[in-house]
Amino acid sequence: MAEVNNNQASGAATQGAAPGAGAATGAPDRDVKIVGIVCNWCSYAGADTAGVGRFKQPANLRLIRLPCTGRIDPLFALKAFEKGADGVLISGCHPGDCHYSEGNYYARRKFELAERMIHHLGIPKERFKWTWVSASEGARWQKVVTDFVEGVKKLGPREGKAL
Amino acid sequence: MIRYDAQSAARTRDRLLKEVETDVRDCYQCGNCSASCPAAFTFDIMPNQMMRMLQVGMVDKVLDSKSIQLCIQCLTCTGRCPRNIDVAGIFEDLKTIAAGQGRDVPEHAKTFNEAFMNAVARFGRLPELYMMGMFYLGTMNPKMAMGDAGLAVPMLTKGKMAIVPRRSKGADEVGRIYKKSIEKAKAREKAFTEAAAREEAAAARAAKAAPAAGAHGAGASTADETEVTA
Amino acid sequence: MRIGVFVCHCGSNIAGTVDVAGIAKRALTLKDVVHAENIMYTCAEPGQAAIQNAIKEKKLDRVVVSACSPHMHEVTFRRCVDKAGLNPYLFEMANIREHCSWIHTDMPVATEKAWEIIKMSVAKARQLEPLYSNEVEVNKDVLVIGGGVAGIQAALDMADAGLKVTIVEKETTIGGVMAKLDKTFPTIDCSACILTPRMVDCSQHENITLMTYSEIEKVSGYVGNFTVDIRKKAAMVDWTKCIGCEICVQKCPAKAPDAFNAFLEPTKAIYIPFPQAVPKRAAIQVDHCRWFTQGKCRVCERVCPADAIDFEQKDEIVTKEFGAIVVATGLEVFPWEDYYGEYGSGKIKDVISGLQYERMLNASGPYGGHVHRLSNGEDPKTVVFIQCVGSRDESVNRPYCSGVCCMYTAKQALLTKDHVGMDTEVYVFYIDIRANGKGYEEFVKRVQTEFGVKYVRGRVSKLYEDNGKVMVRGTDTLLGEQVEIAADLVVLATGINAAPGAKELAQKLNISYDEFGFMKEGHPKLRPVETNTAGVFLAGVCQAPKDIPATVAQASGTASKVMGLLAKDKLKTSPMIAVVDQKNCVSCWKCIEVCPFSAPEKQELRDGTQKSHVIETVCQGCGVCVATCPVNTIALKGFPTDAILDQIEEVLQS
Amino acid sequence: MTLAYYPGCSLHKSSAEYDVSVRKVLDVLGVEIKEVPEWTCCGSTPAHMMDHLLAQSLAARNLRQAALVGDELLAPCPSCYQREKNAEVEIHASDAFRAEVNEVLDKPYTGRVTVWSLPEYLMKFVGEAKIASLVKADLSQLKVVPYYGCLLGRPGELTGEKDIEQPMMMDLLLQAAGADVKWWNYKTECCGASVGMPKAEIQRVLSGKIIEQALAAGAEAIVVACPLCHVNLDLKQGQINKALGTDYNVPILYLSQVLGLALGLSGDDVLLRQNVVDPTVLVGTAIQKAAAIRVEEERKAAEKAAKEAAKAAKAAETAAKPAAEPAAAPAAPAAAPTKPAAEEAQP
Repeated sequence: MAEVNNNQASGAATQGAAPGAGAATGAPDRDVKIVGIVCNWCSYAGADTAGVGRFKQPANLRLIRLPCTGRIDPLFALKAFEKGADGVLISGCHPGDCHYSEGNYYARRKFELAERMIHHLGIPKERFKWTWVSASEGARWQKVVTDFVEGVKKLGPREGKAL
Repeated sequence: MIRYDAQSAARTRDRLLKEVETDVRDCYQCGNCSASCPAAFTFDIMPNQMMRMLQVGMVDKVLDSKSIQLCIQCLTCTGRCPRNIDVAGIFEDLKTIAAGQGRDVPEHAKTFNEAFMNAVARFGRLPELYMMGMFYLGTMNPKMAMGDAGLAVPMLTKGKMAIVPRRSKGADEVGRIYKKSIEKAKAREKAFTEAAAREEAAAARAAKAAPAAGAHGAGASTADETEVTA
Repeated sequence: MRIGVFVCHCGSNIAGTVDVAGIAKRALTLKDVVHAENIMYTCAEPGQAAIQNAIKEKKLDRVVVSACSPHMHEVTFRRCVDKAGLNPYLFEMANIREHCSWIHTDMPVATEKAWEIIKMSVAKARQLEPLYSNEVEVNKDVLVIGGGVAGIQAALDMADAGLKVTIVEKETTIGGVMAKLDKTFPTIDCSACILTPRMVDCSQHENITLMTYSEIEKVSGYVGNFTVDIRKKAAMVDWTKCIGCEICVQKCPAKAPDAFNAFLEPTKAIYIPFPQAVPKRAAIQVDHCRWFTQGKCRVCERVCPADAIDFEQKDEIVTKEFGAIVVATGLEVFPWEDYYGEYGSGKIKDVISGLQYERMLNASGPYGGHVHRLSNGEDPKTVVFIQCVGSRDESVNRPYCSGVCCMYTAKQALLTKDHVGMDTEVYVFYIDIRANGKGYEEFVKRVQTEFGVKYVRGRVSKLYEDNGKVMVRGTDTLLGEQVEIAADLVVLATGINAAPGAKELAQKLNISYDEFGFMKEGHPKLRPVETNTAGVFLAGVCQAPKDIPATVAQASGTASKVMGLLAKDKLKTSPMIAVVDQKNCVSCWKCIEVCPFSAPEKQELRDGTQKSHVIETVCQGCGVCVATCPVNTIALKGFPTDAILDQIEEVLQS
Repeated sequence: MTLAYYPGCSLHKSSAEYDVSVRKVLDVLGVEIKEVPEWTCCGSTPAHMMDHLLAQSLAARNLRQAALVGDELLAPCPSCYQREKNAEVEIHASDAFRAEVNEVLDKPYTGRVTVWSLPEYLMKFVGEAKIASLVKADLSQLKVVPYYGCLLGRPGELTGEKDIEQPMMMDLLLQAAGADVKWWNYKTECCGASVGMPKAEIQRVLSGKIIEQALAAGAEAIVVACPLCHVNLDLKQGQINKALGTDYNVPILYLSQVLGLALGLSGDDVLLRQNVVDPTVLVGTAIQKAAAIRVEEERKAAEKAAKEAAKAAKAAETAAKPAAEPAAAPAAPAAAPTKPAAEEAQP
């Protein structure tokens, strides 16, 4: 019988577990708050897949579910920034995979514009991201969220709500 | 009976993740690395067994093995690993660790490397004959030398070898590079081993101190549990 | 307004990392919330009862259940509140499991996040209005895409139940991969003996229409009312005349690759895949036909007794209506030659794929079942099988287990001894043996003991030729030694790829698929044969690699699901669709331009003006028009803009 | 643009024939090169076996020197190529690491030099087409297998080789040069590399296997692009024979030597005499054979053309008699073109 000494291992496991935790408890000043708007069929389901797979993520994201990215009005993002969001993440189905066949194409055009608009309003582009995550891409969702949150954290909380 | 040491396993794993960007936990023991390895027939430990030892923390055994010294860095194992583990990278890193820790490694690999680098450090470029000479002196093994002495004839007649090596410009800088980076390496290893020692001491103390309680496997409690099973 | 909030423990799934009791209490502090409680399992009978009681006793007019993902239980709870007399669309779900408790470990952090998710849901609930769904007629015909064993099984089950079924198959015959197999594990009964009768049943069944040598061109519509364009590829043979006598095949002078026989030997430019083909009809591979490539020949035309050859034939598009679609597109064998240079990239004659070996073993295959070396025709003395070629191998981007290779290799190893003789040396290089089916493990044991097949635990890293033999260089990881075997024949246990074109088809059907092209089921446990598009179902390997028993079982499951759906004469449509407030409509028709389903139409009002109007039964509720309308006069029921804005405010208030 | 050229220690001395033939071939192909000023050893295998920073710094020093010439660096020795490429990739990817390296260097490396191996460079910047168009000598009777060894292809992420098990660069270049290239499945098996000194038996077994496989594939010579492989297969072929009881006498040619010969350079130009296993006889006979075959084919073609001309003439005669003579006249030239056509067929 092999004697097992795995305190370090389990220690490491729990430690590496929740980057969100460290961020929330650790940071002295306000932790960043990020609004996510996702489509019901791909990215929301992708976030579900990530959850089912226990893919740990930072806890700074709050999701709003819409049927399709095509339903998303860029003004939603502006509203979020106006209300003081530190970042806005938008995600839908990969091009070609839209549950409504072409909603995400219309969305893409809008977001490309929105990206510039937001930049012109003096908000660094690192605070706004739109991407595609499919229902089966739990790991990708984890990466998208983690990377984006890390990026926004680097910039820190936005000072003042006004645009 | 072997003793699994998750502590040193975790330590080495993290280090390999940093230095080679590869995780030994990915290995599922298919043995492709061992099958691919052209030098394995001279190894004391098969590459796939090395991966296993790293997984369970038998790090000293690995660092003292002939295998890491006899690896010829042909990268076949890395190229064919179905789990995309950089096996050769791990071997390379372990070899540098062993070197940095000044371990007394088996085979003549160390002698060869040092003969080589000293020659380069001195002349800037590799003076082959000189290096071979130093190497065979280092091995204190005249038989080996004789084995290759035969080569000297064709090499000289074919003008493949200079008897008297010349120092090239930039040799001084090479010398400095060699000196500086080896010092850094030695320092790094020292720091690493000391940190490891501290960690283990701390863990040991914790194991004694804490009572066997707490669900989420806080280090101490599990350590206690294992003592019960042991 | 009277809102009730119900926070689920989900055992420890949520309660383990979220202080459910705490947030239930806090919820009472929210505006309009008159009732809040935490329940061990909200979805369970007592949980649902508690919700229904609260609705009645506390006169709730909005319900927020804070538990798992709406993809999991939204339907459940809509039904639940409906029973209690509350309009099902006055219900909102807060996902604090998949999106919170399962991805965080720190209790305070998770609890705070869960709390905000609930606040957002309550904010949305305030904006909800009662909705009422419509009903549409249901077309009861079913389309089955793919004529392999999965498609055949599903089609027969449904046809027997009285549904009209059309099978669309891209090859000239149905049967799929199973028709190519020699025997099946673990019973060693003959594959053809099981399958061919079923194939014949399909062709003779009054309720089944076969459309072979055809492919799906375009799919539109929605559950109960799909419209599908099917391309009938030109076979250059008039199948109404062709009698499958094979004279043309015998006389055709032009050789062509034989996909059915895994390219072991060539077939003719005009071909019939195999004798038991259904339908047994000839087709011409034009890029190998002398008439099409060189402008001379026409031998087939001369010899055809039925005068069926038609060199002018063109593809034709057939449009059909269906109520449901079953996808059963199956697999393609992993094309190992493009990935395994170390195994010779297919340049070593005596290294063949598992399917090629199947054809070699098959009595009706190109060699009449004679196992031999392709290099010199001799019987092999030593045969080596290599497992996991294109499976569990991230270096070729195939991390998944193909699920069947362990077993078919064991079967082929046994058949080798059977065909060539018990004295044949047979080795199997394996990493792990996956034998988790009924009688599978016992079968593998028989192969190892009774038939003396030698299993070697380790992978093979290199194959190369050496004086007439194929040298197999591997390891025996149990001994920690390298091994080299001089083999006469090497069979690779090639893994499973999704069928070519699977992704494109999935896109036409608007269903999800993974990076390997396997299609995504509605839920791995609860909706294993449904997809996230109502009316589209899955059967067989198109969903994930599986063996014949599992495939057939799934196909029957799918059939019963379709029957369930089509048992109704009318279907309720989702009321969460777009509506135009016509008084502000400026008749710019942008909505008509952008709608993927052409749901908006121009409607003539009494005053003669034209305004936009959304046809309820056509609208799928994506909301593209809503976001496009320049005067914001289109609303998406169930997702009111104010609800979205309120959610945003709620998040950022704190 | 001038190509920075890094010979490295081996080419500089023990593998002069590689160095010289590479320079000559590049000259014929019109590639202008300049040796890296004050280059020093890349560190080779020993350096990265001792310390990572040491290895990358030694390599970085040469990148720094190369930058004085230009941004493209050719390192014909795969071992040097591998070290320099390694440093290039890691340093260009991380400024932090660049800083770490510059700490060790006397003068910092601030450039962005890209490192190329010989086959890689020829494929990317010269191309098979151009080589084929400049071929002078007919090597169609020279049966060879290209031996890539370890470091030209592996690891793919570093070298950009798409198929590390079946690389094709050397095959294609040799085919462009008109050689008879045999397929074998031993292109990338290791020859023993630098372990030849500390652990000779490994190298002898491995190198022996390679020669055996080459012969089995029907080759008469092995083409390499690596001085170390060359030493192991050529210089040490005697030792291999002694150790394995074989009597191999297989010439080991450098890629650049074969290309040079094809491009019309003489055996002396590419220093064939420097090879320990003498290739001159094999190469000589191969070229003679090819010439003989060509002559024979030309003769056949001429005969055939003559016959056809005659036939045509006859046909014309029989066709339009009695007044046949004028008809015959056009028939003959009509047949004539077949002859030069036949000649064109010979490269």
